[in-house]
Amino acid sequence: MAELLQVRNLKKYYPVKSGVLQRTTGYVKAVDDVSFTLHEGESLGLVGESGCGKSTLGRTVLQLIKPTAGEVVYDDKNLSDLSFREMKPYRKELQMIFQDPYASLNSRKKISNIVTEPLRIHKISTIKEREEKMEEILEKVGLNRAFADRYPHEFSGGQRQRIGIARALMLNPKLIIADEPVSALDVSIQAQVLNLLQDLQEEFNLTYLFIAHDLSVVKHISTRVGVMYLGRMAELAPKNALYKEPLHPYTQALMSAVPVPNPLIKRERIILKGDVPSPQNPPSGCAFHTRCSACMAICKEQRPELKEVQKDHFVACHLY
Amino acid sequence: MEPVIQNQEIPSIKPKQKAKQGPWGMAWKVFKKDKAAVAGLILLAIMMVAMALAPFLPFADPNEVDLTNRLKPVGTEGHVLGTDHLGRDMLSRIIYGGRVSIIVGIIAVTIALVIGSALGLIAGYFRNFYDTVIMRFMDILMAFPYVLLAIAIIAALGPGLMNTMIAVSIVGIPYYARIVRGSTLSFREMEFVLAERALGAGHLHIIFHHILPNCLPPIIVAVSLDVGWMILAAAGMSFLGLGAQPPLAEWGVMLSEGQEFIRVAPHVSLLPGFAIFLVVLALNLVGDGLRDALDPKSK
Amino acid sequence: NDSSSGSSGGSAEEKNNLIIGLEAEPTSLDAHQISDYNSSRAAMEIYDQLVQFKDESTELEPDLAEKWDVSDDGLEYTFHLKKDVKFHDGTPLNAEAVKFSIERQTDPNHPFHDTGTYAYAEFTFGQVASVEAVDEHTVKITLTEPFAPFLGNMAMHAASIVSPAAVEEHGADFTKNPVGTGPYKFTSWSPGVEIILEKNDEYFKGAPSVEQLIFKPITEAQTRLAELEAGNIDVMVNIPPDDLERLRGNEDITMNEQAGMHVWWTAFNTQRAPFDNVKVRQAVNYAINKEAIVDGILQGSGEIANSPLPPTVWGHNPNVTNYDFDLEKAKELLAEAGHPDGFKVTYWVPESGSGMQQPQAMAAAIQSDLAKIGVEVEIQTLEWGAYLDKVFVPADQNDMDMHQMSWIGDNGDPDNFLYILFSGAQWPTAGFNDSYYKNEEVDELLAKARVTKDKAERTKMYEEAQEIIMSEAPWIVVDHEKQIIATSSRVKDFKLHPTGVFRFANVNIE
Amino acid sequence: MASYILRRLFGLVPVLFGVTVLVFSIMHLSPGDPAKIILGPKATEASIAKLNTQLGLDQPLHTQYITWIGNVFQGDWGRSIQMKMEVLPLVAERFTATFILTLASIIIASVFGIGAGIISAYKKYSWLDRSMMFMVLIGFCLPVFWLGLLLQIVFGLNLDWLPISGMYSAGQDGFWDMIRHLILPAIALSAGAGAIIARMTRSSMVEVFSQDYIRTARSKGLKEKNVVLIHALKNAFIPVLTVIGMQIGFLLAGAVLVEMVFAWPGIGTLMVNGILARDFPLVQGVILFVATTYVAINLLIDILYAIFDPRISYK
Amino acid sequence: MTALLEVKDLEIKFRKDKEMISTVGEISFAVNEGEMLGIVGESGCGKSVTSLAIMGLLPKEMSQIGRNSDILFNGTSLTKLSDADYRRVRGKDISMIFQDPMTSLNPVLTIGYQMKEMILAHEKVSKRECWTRSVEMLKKVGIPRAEQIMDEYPHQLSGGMRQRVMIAIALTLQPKLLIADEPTTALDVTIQAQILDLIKEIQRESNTAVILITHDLGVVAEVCDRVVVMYAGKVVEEAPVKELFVDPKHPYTKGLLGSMPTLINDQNRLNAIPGSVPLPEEMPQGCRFAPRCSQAMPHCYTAEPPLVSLGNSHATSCWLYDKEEQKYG
Ligand SMILES: Nc1ncnc2c1ncn2[C@@H]1O[C@H](COP(=O)(O)OP(=O)(O)OP(=O)(O)O)[C@@H](O)[C@H]1O
Ligand SMILES: Nc1ncnc2c1ncn2[C@@H]1O[C@H](COP(=O)(O)OP(=O)(O)OP(=O)(O)O)[C@@H](O)[C@H]1O
Ligand SMILES: [Mg+2]
Ligand SMILES: [Mg+2]
Repeated sequence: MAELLQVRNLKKYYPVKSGVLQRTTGYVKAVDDVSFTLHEGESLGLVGESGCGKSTLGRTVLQLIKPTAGEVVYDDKNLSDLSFREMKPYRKELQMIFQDPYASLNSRKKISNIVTEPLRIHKISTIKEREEKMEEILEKVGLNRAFADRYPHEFSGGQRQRIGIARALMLNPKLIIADEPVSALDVSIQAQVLNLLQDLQEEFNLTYLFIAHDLSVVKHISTRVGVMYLGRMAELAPKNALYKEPLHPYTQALMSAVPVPNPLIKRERIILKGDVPSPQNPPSGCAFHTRCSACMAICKEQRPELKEVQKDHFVACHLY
Repeated sequence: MEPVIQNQEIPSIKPKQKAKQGPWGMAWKVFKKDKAAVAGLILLAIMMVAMALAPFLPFADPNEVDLTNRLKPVGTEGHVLGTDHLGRDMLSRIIYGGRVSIIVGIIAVTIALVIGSALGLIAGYFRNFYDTVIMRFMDILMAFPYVLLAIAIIAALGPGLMNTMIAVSIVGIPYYARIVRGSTLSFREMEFVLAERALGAGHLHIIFHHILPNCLPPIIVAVSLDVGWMILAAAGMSFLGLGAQPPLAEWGVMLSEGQEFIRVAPHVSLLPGFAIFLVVLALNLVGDGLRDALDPKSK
Repeated sequence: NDSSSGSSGGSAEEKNNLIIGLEAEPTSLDAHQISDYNSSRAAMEIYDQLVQFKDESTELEPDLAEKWDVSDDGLEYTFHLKKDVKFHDGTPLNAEAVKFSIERQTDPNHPFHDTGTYAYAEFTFGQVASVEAVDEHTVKITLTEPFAPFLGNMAMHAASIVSPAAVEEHGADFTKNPVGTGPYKFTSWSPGVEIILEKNDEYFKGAPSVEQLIFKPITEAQTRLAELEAGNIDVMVNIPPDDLERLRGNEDITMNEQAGMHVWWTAFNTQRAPFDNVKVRQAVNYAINKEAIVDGILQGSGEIANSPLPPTVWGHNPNVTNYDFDLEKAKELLAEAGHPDGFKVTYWVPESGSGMQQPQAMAAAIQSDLAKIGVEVEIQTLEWGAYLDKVFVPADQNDMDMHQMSWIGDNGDPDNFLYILFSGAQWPTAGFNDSYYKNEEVDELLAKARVTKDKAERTKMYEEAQEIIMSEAPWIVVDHEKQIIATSSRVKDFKLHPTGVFRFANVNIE
Repeated sequence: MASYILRRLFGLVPVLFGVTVLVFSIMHLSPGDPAKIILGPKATEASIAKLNTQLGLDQPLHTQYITWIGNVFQGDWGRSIQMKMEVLPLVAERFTATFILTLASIIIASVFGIGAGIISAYKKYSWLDRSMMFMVLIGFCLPVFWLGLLLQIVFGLNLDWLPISGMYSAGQDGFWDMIRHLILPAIALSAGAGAIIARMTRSSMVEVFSQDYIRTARSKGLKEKNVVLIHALKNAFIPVLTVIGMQIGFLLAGAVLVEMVFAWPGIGTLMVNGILARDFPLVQGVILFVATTYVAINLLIDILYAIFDPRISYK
Repeated sequence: MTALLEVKDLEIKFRKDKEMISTVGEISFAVNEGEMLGIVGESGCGKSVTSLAIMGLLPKEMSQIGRNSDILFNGTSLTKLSDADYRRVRGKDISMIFQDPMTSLNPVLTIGYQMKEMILAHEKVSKRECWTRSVEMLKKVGIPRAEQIMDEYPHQLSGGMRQRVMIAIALTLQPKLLIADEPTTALDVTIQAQILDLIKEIQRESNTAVILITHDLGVVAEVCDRVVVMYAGKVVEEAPVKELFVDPKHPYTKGLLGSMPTLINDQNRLNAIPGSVPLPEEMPQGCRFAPRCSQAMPHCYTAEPPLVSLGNSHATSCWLYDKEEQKYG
């Protein structure tokens, strides 16, 4: 598969200000040296607990937030070097679906307005063509075109998420970054949206960077999965390899914590001690060592690099 | 490929199927249901019509001085609402005064609103340097006693309605800037704004099409009170002797002139006061109704 | 501590004091720096002058000076001071103190010149060439030119004699630590609250009977009125005209009225069309119903004027051309002047101002009157400070057609009205001739009257001048404001003075 | 916290600097000449020029500003042109009166406003709520000078319960005497602010009543009194506090009208007369005083936030 | 076992414009002493309002309980209690944990205050004792540094900690019934596992009955004894937990199970239930699930199915299982 986008050593540090003059005294290392490649047509799932930097990663890739360091290479261009204006043509190809189906639609705009907005912004096609395109796409995502004259609040969460998806599809993008697109939805609706995303991927040969915190969802939709912990990639592997044999102790704990809807299966659960540490001052060495049951002396001092321990299976842990 | 959703959803939208309507048409539909707001609108409409048509209606000349008929009480024959200290007919002065006062209120609020909102939007949206500079300047204006600001402006430009209006509207600017900046700061972090940026929308587009409309509700509430406030502030200026030019009837001037006769003829100041109250009341009712009506959720 | 005295105030307790409600806060108690009524009313009981006005008139009588001589050329005035008069601080009154008091104001090199700003120095001592202390009790003042009204000036507040020792001690703060020789001495001043004066038991004309004078600034007329009616203040100034009637019917209150040395007018710009035409000016004069203004708006608190010089000042001519209300005549004159259908003019009016009475209401009345003869008047209002700036400009810069103004004579001399207001030499910015009136004959009469010693002769000249002026109608002269002071009825022997200054030395309280 | 306060104090410098520049420019650039006003229409040109030199007004504007601001820093605020007194002690004394009046009215406005707001919010959409909000509108619309005169006539003159005007009875200066004098003007001044506070309290309380933690508090079996006055009010108070802060500024400046009506010896009349007489040092001094107080009060309010809202930490 | 709480024909109506619209329609279920009952269902199906109705906390001016409805607690009817009596039940006999620990604690009051007021509202005890009991409780739910945390504010704690505090508060007075309304939805999986463990442990220890409301069937499977499945304001199925997962009866329950991606089995496509939950004001006639049901019969669109007992304390409300209906069908 061809490489579509490369992320190299991406970092995003949010400054923390304090002191009399509000000098920057520290940083929240929301994304700390993350690299990966996206291949055309694949979907890379990204999981991790709340606050580990998933959204920040997604947003920096799209240059919605300027990265502190690192490169995002697309179409042989480093996107981070582009200005706000120069970035505009690329935005047609790189789209985003947001986590919150309520907040991501302007509640004062009609659906027709929201969905045709991308065409208007890029000054593509006539008003009539826009209407046609809108109807076509609405149909694709399973919305009746009679809905076009309504406001977002008249829709259920699942329907709104479809509207968000429709908006992202309007410009025929190549890559869609989906930031927890189903987290706010009920299971039955979640299933509809996941199916829809899969269908669309097939039809348009889309590439997904799919962010979620639910391992089962990620497993369902992705071909490869990355596990993040405190701004770093802990493990990155093809789906089957990862779920069959998770290597990182964190991935193992995460998997065992997912409740399984089958009361007959009694699993050995790894219950992690304590909370996720603050990203403002992450533990030294391996960020996970404070909660890790296999913690060794070296873990507290040295930060493990992401290594390829099996084919295409990367892990950042001193155990390997 | 097939749409994922089957037709079952469609029957459920039937009852809502309606003719295409602009947002204002929709707003009107909601507005109509709010009895208080409609009452306010009717009150406002009656006043507006009376004022607009005043020259064609059989009112006395508001400026005709009749020193032999001074300070006649309410109910005097020929002067339903009595006369003022120059024997002018109160009823027609209230009507003609309203024309001026309401325009003063509206223009003053508009100036404050436009400038204040623009500054608030810039400060809130672009933050950093713009925010610091603009809000510091707003702080300066706010820390500056408003009465002085107004007097000074009037002293500089000369008294008269126009300048009073400018003076009181400048006083209002920082308040609108604050309100709008606050809303802007919170909306600019909302995902729908982020979504616009992800689509490649420019700053102006985002500001005018997405942030500003969302700032409307607090603005509407503020405006509905401030029109009254501006009229009262102008009255305060008149009390200090810096208001409209005589013999122009203007509620603020009438109110402050009238207080000299509070013992002998209270109606001279009471009536314009009451008129101001009616306008504030009506605007408030309409403002609250409008705020709800413009919210697509309130249906 | 008990607060029951609060609302019932001082008078109920029958303390031997007087509470005076002033219109505004006095700005200074230093007689030399006074430029407004409120200050002079609060301060003048602290001081004496060499000469003083008689009660209820502008005739002069001795005060600190026992007697005085004037040289034949009218250039040298020699004053013989009373002996054994002491300032409140115990220092003696002597010739040096008089010299000090005058030179402090006039001599920029005087060591205490920079202890204040002297608004009236120029007016009062403009003709003074030198002051000489001949001996302990004799002062000789030399003038640069003969000047008949000079003696009257010596009765004014700027001519008060202050204690040099006190000025030396307090410097610029003398203004709030005033020391003079007067019937009352200064006790305390809490700004915005009150000024308290106490009787001077050693007063050389005998101690007054009222123990204490308390001056309170109460800006709002209705408030001042309420305080008076509640019995909390004993003396009230500036009564709103419409409340006069009620007060007159109140037994607890005595009304004291007297025509003042005041005149209120509307000036025409006589150098500009259309008011450069005498007929137009006369026509407008006939169109004004002064009676309605005085009876209606002023509720009788003014007296209809027929000459710029008030009847209370000697030299007043009651027989000048009279512009009684007559619309027909007005229209006729207007037609004769070539304006049968009237014209349009601007009328400038201040928001307020000392002596301006009810500027806006009066303007509205005049506007309404003129509308009846087809003259369309557009009123323009200005705040007082800016207004003065607008009015007093050279004739070629003046773009006003009509404007209001008023004048209060200080020294009781007709010169103080007529020369200043109508002499061609007094066009702004040199002086106060705000209508840019110029008449050779009048100029000559007024200039001559200034240097003539004989009063009868002067009277004749002034009468003649008034006649000419009134026939040419550079003004609409409307009224002379009456001084109306309300006192609580327990105040006895209170006498008004045409200069507007209060005199409490002879007042008694029941 | 200390460092926060320090930082905020730093932040005040440009604001106050801006205020001085603004007041200086406004005063000096508006038409009108103090010498002419003091000397009156009778003044000659020469004497006006002389006085201008004496007052230093013949210097170029920037020189005048630098001289003035330099002196202010050294504690010399100049001498009032009109009042002839030193500005600093004069303004300080008069300002105390204004401050007392403002404080009393903001207390009255807050007590009544917050009380009415709570009741209205708790009984949302009831007739009580509606009539309360109607009263609030009336309060908002009452011109202070008019209300002031009315109070004087009714409570001072006719009923004779309270003194009509002034801060003290003639020749006295007792504390209780002052309090009695304070009541009417404070009420007159508080009407508008009270109305605004009431509205803000209502909307803020309505918002808080819909929050999850109110439900939690009720689920614990707390008495309604505790739910409303502790759980709800403490949260709703924060936006109300902002409004109170803004109103203090407004009252400080707006006290002018009430002070004139009640002959209250505050900065009001001083300021208005000062402006009208172009008394530059006096007006500049008054403004500097008021502005400093305003920013200080707002600083204080920001610090109060931290007390009411522990989430705001000024570390 | 005796039923601790019995909900009988509970109908809840909300005011919409001028009408009262029924959001929860005549549901019945019971909770036994010491039992953990799970209530599952999609968002908006009425789980929370049902629990609020039990607590007597429905907004009075906006809502109303059906005339035939009754809620019996230990045999006494809660719906007939006066406000003051109801207040005494809340917190003491029945207490509740809410969904979002971030918003359910008062942000401006200390943890200590929020714990102590609970005790003081129901018992006359000294401040000291309040404090000791609170600290003890905090320790019991596994909060480190309990003494210090008493003086801290909610924002200083992480989400998991806050939820522990909520649990501690709810359990302070050892209520007989604990209602946990989606107590872990807002938390991460690793923290969710901790909290569920805690609830389970406490329930076992103190024999408190628990109603666990959730939309996650996985959670139910892991901790509950019995399950009630709700759909659009109705109970559609009720069964012991194993029964339900092994042999779900109602098409909705089946659909739900089919919609879930799981770690265990690999499906290429999920079996999504088409359509979405109807709005309360647009409730379909007959079976509320019929419009989305693949097995719907004409009859389903007109008549509401009764709750049919299938033995083994398994019951469902579907015409497919109604004996009578099958006979005719
Ligand atoms: N604008 C910002 N300024 C400062 N810190 C931020 C900002 N945005 C995010 N952070 C911090 O960066 C870290 C990562 O945030 P991010 O939103 O990327 O996490 P996430 O993995 O998407 O979490 P969630 O699952 O809750 O969405 C968090 O600790 C967050 O507090
Ligand atoms: N205060 C209220 N006013 C009007 N309707 C309400 C109110 N509270 C709840 N409802 C309605 O009652 C229905 C049930 O809501 P409820 O909160 O019980 O759902 P839920 O099952 O708890 O959903 P979730 O999983 O989202 O918490 C919803 O349709 C909701 O719209
Ligand atoms: Mg995120
Ligand atoms: Mg719920």
